[in-house]
Amino acid sequence: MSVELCGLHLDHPIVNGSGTFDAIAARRVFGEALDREFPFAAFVSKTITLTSRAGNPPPRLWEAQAGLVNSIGLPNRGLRGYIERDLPELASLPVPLITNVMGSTAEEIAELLGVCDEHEEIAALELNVSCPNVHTGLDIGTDPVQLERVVAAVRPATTKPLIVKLTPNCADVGECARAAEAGGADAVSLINTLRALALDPSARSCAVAAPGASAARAALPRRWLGGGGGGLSGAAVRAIALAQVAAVASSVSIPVVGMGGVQTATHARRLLDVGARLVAVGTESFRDPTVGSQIARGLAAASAP
Amino acid sequence: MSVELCGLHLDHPIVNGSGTFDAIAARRVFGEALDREFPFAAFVSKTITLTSRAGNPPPRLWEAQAGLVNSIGLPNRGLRGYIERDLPELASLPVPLITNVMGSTAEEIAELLGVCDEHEEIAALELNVSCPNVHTGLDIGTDPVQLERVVAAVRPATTKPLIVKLTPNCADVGECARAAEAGGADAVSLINTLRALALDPSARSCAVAAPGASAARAALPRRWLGGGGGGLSGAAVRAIALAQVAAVASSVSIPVVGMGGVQTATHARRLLDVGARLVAVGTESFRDPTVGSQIARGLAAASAP
Amino acid sequence: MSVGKSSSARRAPIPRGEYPKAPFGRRLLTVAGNEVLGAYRVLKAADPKGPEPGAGQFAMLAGAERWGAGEDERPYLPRAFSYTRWRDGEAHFMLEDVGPGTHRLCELREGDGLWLLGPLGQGFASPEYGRRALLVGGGVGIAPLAIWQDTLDAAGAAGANATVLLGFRDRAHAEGAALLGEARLATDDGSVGHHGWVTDLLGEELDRDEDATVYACGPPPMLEAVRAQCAARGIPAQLALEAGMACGFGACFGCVVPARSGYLRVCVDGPVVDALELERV
Amino acid sequence: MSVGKSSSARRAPIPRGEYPKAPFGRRLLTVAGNEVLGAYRVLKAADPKGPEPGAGQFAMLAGAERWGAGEDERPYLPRAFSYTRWRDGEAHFMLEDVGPGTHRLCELREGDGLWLLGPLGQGFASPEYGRRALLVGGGVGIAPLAIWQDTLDAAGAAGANATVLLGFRDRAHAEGAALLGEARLATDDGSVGHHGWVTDLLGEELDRDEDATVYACGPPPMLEAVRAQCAARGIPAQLALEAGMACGFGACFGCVVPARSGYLRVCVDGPVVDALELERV
Ligand SMILES: Cc1cc2nc3c(=O)[nH]c(=O)nc-3n(C[C@H](O)[C@H](O)[C@H](O)COP(=O)(O)OP(=O)(O)OC[C@H]3O[C@@H](n4cnc5c(N)ncnc54)[C@H](O)[C@@H]3O)c2cc1C
Ligand SMILES: Cc1cc2nc3c(=O)[nH]c(=O)nc-3n(C[C@H](O)[C@H](O)[C@H](O)COP(=O)(O)OP(=O)(O)OC[C@H]3O[C@@H](n4cnc5c(N)ncnc54)[C@H](O)[C@@H]3O)c2cc1C
Ligand SMILES: Cc1cc2nc3c(=O)[nH]c(=O)nc-3n(C[C@H](O)[C@H](O)[C@H](O)COP(=O)(O)O)c2cc1C
Ligand SMILES: Cc1cc2nc3c(=O)[nH]c(=O)nc-3n(C[C@H](O)[C@H](O)[C@H](O)COP(=O)(O)O)c2cc1C
Ligand code: FES
Ligand code: FES
Repeated sequence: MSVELCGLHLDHPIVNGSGTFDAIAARRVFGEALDREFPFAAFVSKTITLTSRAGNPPPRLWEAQAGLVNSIGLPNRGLRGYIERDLPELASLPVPLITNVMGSTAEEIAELLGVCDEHEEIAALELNVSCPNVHTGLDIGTDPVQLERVVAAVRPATTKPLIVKLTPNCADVGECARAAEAGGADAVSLINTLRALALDPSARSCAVAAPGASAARAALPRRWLGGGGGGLSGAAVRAIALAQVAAVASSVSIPVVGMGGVQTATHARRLLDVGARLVAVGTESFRDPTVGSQIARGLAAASAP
Repeated sequence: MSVELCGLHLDHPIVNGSGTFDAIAARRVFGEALDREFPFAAFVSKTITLTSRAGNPPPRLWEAQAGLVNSIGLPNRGLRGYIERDLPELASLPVPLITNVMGSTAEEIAELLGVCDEHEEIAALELNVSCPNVHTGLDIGTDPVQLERVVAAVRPATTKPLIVKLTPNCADVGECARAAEAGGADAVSLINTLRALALDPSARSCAVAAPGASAARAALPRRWLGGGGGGLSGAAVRAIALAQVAAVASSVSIPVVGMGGVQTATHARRLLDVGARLVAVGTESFRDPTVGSQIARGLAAASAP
Repeated sequence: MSVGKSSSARRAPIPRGEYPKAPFGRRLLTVAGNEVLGAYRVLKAADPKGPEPGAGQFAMLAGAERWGAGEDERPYLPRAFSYTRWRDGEAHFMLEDVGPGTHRLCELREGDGLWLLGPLGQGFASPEYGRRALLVGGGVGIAPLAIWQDTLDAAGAAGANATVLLGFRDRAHAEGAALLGEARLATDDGSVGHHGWVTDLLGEELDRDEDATVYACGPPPMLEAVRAQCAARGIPAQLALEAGMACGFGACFGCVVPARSGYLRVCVDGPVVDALELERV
Repeated sequence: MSVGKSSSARRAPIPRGEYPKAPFGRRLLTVAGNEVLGAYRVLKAADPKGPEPGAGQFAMLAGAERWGAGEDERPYLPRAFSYTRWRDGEAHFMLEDVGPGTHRLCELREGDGLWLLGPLGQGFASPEYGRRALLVGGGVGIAPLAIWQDTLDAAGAAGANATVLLGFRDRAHAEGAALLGEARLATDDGSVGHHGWVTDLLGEELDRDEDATVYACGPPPMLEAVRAQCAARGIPAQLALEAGMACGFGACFGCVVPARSGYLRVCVDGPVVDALELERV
């Protein structure tokens, strides 16, 4: 089941979703077994930004129907901290490293890509475009025109394979994928989490079923997540992810990394069937950190002659 | 718990989602009890188009994770059949009738609204804008500019309250709601189903995990639904619906009809809490046709002094 | 032409289109038993408030617990099952474990809760005047034939003591035949009865006596063979169809099958339809 | 200042940061028992392959069946529980039924399957030289104190025969105290022991003898009171924190609490933290 992505040769098609596996923490928790039985064919870092971020205040998690709403807020040490402190540890993983970055302007992104480009420990780059544009406020990834422009502007900053991680919160994800391809992306990945919301279950309801609209709006109920809104992942999004991955795979000729709600080899197989080259596992790793290997083995067993 | 929507006085805030309850069929099945214990405070018809539609070939249903993917394809008798055959029956329901219509051009929509406008049995109109524009192919509802233009163009065709049913498959549903409001909508409703996909579980996988991309794309796997893609509804979409309804309620000053994954009074309450005036129940009625009344009673009990 | 059955005067014929209405809303029943029957199970639930169903009608069932569970968080929606028997306020269903929903129902134990909405749909109607009833079932499709046989026998109509032809995969499945009275059997593997299809038996039976109304339920290829044979001979047939369902009461438009007049909703226009309505199954 | 406990030579002190590593991957255990303990339950599972946990460590648990079920399709993710005891390859957990996940675990019966990932996190560390151990627990937060008491007693360290102060809502909850040895109790309703807070008892105890290291676990307001009292007196305290968790092994960054140094992940930087790390709980 070995597979190739933009020149990277991988043992199998299963990687982790960015931000859903911390290999450094996992080494502390599981020891050498982590490296010996590393569950992914490549390791995708969490999203790195230029300057460090603390992330959102807690609570950061809400358990939804067969899914998880998170509002983590991309905590990270910032580019420099990542390069100096995380990279040496990640470089010793038994698999290639894909570094995920995010910036709110083309300049920021170019700097992130440019610095990473100098480090041969990094095999490929993933660009998270679910980031509000500082000028428009809209996520860069939602508008195909803007997306193509940004990708084209930052593309020269690295010669490493560049994967653009699309946002699913858009009108036509196939068009966004085409924009990324036109801008020079070597691959696209999807889906990121879907915008979702949770209210504090303990807060008393404050809307009044009154004829006037204003009353209800005056007193907005307490949001559960410290960050306000959140993003939905896990089993609940699987059918949506399959549709988006299929739409993208039939829209572009660059490879596609598909993800969203994958729990079993069957789910991974379906994403491959609609045209994904690799499959990423996110939330399901929370339920079992070795599920990546189990899925990879399941795929191999099913495709054995 | 009585509530007012654009001049309609309703006994409680629970209505049905368009296309998820056929009052005429239900009368045949349940007899007089249906009218006696009608579960909704208003009845929303399924989507009516200018000419009749047979709907999509079966299978039309796929059970997803805590959700349902449907590809019904809007079967209906067409405007004339609706007016002549359904309207007399629907007019005798014990609650006001909201007729849901869809067209792929402003002219078509204006005709639908105009004809309905002549029938006083119809209390209000709901315009489903999850319909591909015949020229662009994109759903009318996904592009705020186009949406405002269409709503403004059709608005004069009726003096009845006009509810625009937004599509959730867009980049910024708040902006779409503002567009509908600017175009002259009296209210907006959401969410409609989220684009999703299901593959035939019995079909053997045909993608080859080969380095070449073209192989995988050559042989697309068999899609389960006769209509190809489908739309996800039910519990799985609840957290997404809550986010979209909250975003819309804080974007417009016209009333909002919220729906998506509502199964209990608590779920309905959350939508009211983020600013919905009414709540619609769709998929959950399939599990129990009287759930609408149960939710209405639950809301009333919780808000009783 | 020999008429093996006594065609006594018809009492209480069951016309089309007059079936009991379902109480509005699903109701919570208590499981009274769940018995193994070869490869199948017979689930019995006390339904004191339920109207007696018409033969061929069905119900939407869901376990009161663990419906929404399992590897894929399925089953989520209720599932459709033909009534296979009605005994003094007790509804019986014949189950084949083919997926998460039937699996869960097969696990129910006495005392467990069961949600039921029903009786639903259009059932079987009495044979046309002068015709005998000929029941043809395949696999778990024999379920509605049992209650139909009960009805015909009780009504003492032309259909009483109807000839019954049943087809199964193998011996374990053929044990399901015990639900009906005397029957001619066919099995795919020849382990019981005729080695081959139940529609072979139907052909013989019709060769012997064409004056019959055929009542059939089973997998689509079997139903199509029945339809084609009956059409070729001009024999009336009532077919009990299946389709994936979400609601069972006409709300979702999900359960359609193509018919001459367009798509039919199996749950409200069927499940029993006149074979003439279909171009093919 | 009277030292009530014999402070014999310390054997096998348990330093910070050296806790058993978890086997990689969750493992399927068999439930060995599930016993009522007043308002709580003690769930016992055979864990023959599991390493002996350090006191204060926890595990992520999920039922092998019906996890993904229930009214809201919850529980979906595993839940965190402190080891409350370890007996010859059997892990014990003390449960309070507060929601769908704990409810499901409370329902498990002997022989049922239980998924476990663990032991996880940083546990308790031996008292500083010359200090006695003072255990303070509130509600189900007493769970990790029991295994810590076992450890201290077995090590015969300064902490052996530690003073134990436990607070509960009422009599039914106070029955949980049976998990630990002799203890002073407080209840909110005064039905057992001191009528008031366990932190009142802590104040008395520290007035009597300040030479202690405090080990505390319980609801946030209790922990904050413990932190504040200890900080005011300059007494070392180790607090076992809680937070909503998705993974338990540092993957999701969901379980953070604010600390002086920024956010800590309770699952990998805790659950036991030095009170000095926190500005407030
Ligand atoms: C009117 C009527 C009467 C019936 N009477 C009986 C009866 O008496 N006894 C009996 O045993 N059965 C009966 N059935 C069939 C029964 O309803 C189905 O076997 C049952 O719904 C299967 O559910 P499941 O969860 O066990 O299996 P499913 O997993 O739902 O599988 C059943 C079939 O559905 C398809 N499928 C697979 N996955 C999905 C999915 N995710 N979403 C949608 N479809 C999928 C496949 O084709 C599969 O073979 C009847 C059906 C109808 C319509
Ligand atoms: C390190 C550690 C050790 C622990 N040790 C023990 C122990 O020994 N014994 C014990 O009984 N408990 C222990 N707990 C607490 C235990 O993990 C929780 O009680 C459990 O996770 C609750 O799950 P639930 O499904 O029963 O309840 P939930 O419904 O998850 O409710 C628990 C709390 O979560 C919040 N909540 C409600 N709904 C949601 C939602 N949809 N998504 C997210 N949050 C929600 C509310 O604040 C609620 O009060 C420990 C926790 C940690 C972190
Ligand atoms: C807790 C959590 C944190 C995440 N953090 C990131 C992140 O830092 N960068 C990113 O691009 N995606 C992030 N994601 C999105 C995942 O990589 C993945 O796209 C999404 O969860 C869908 O896959 P899943 O359903 O398998 O989890 C995160 C998801 C979760 C649940
Ligand atoms: C089977 C089915 C048919 C539907 N048909 C229509 C329709 O005709 N017109 C429409 O505007 N929405 C239609 N919808 C969308 C629902 O009205 C509703 O917006 C959506 O299902 C979300 O609510 P729910 O999660 O409560 O089902 C349909 C939904 C389902 C499940
Ligand atoms: S099952 Fe819903 S219409 Fe037939
Ligand atoms: S629970 Fe996931 S990081 Fe702590």
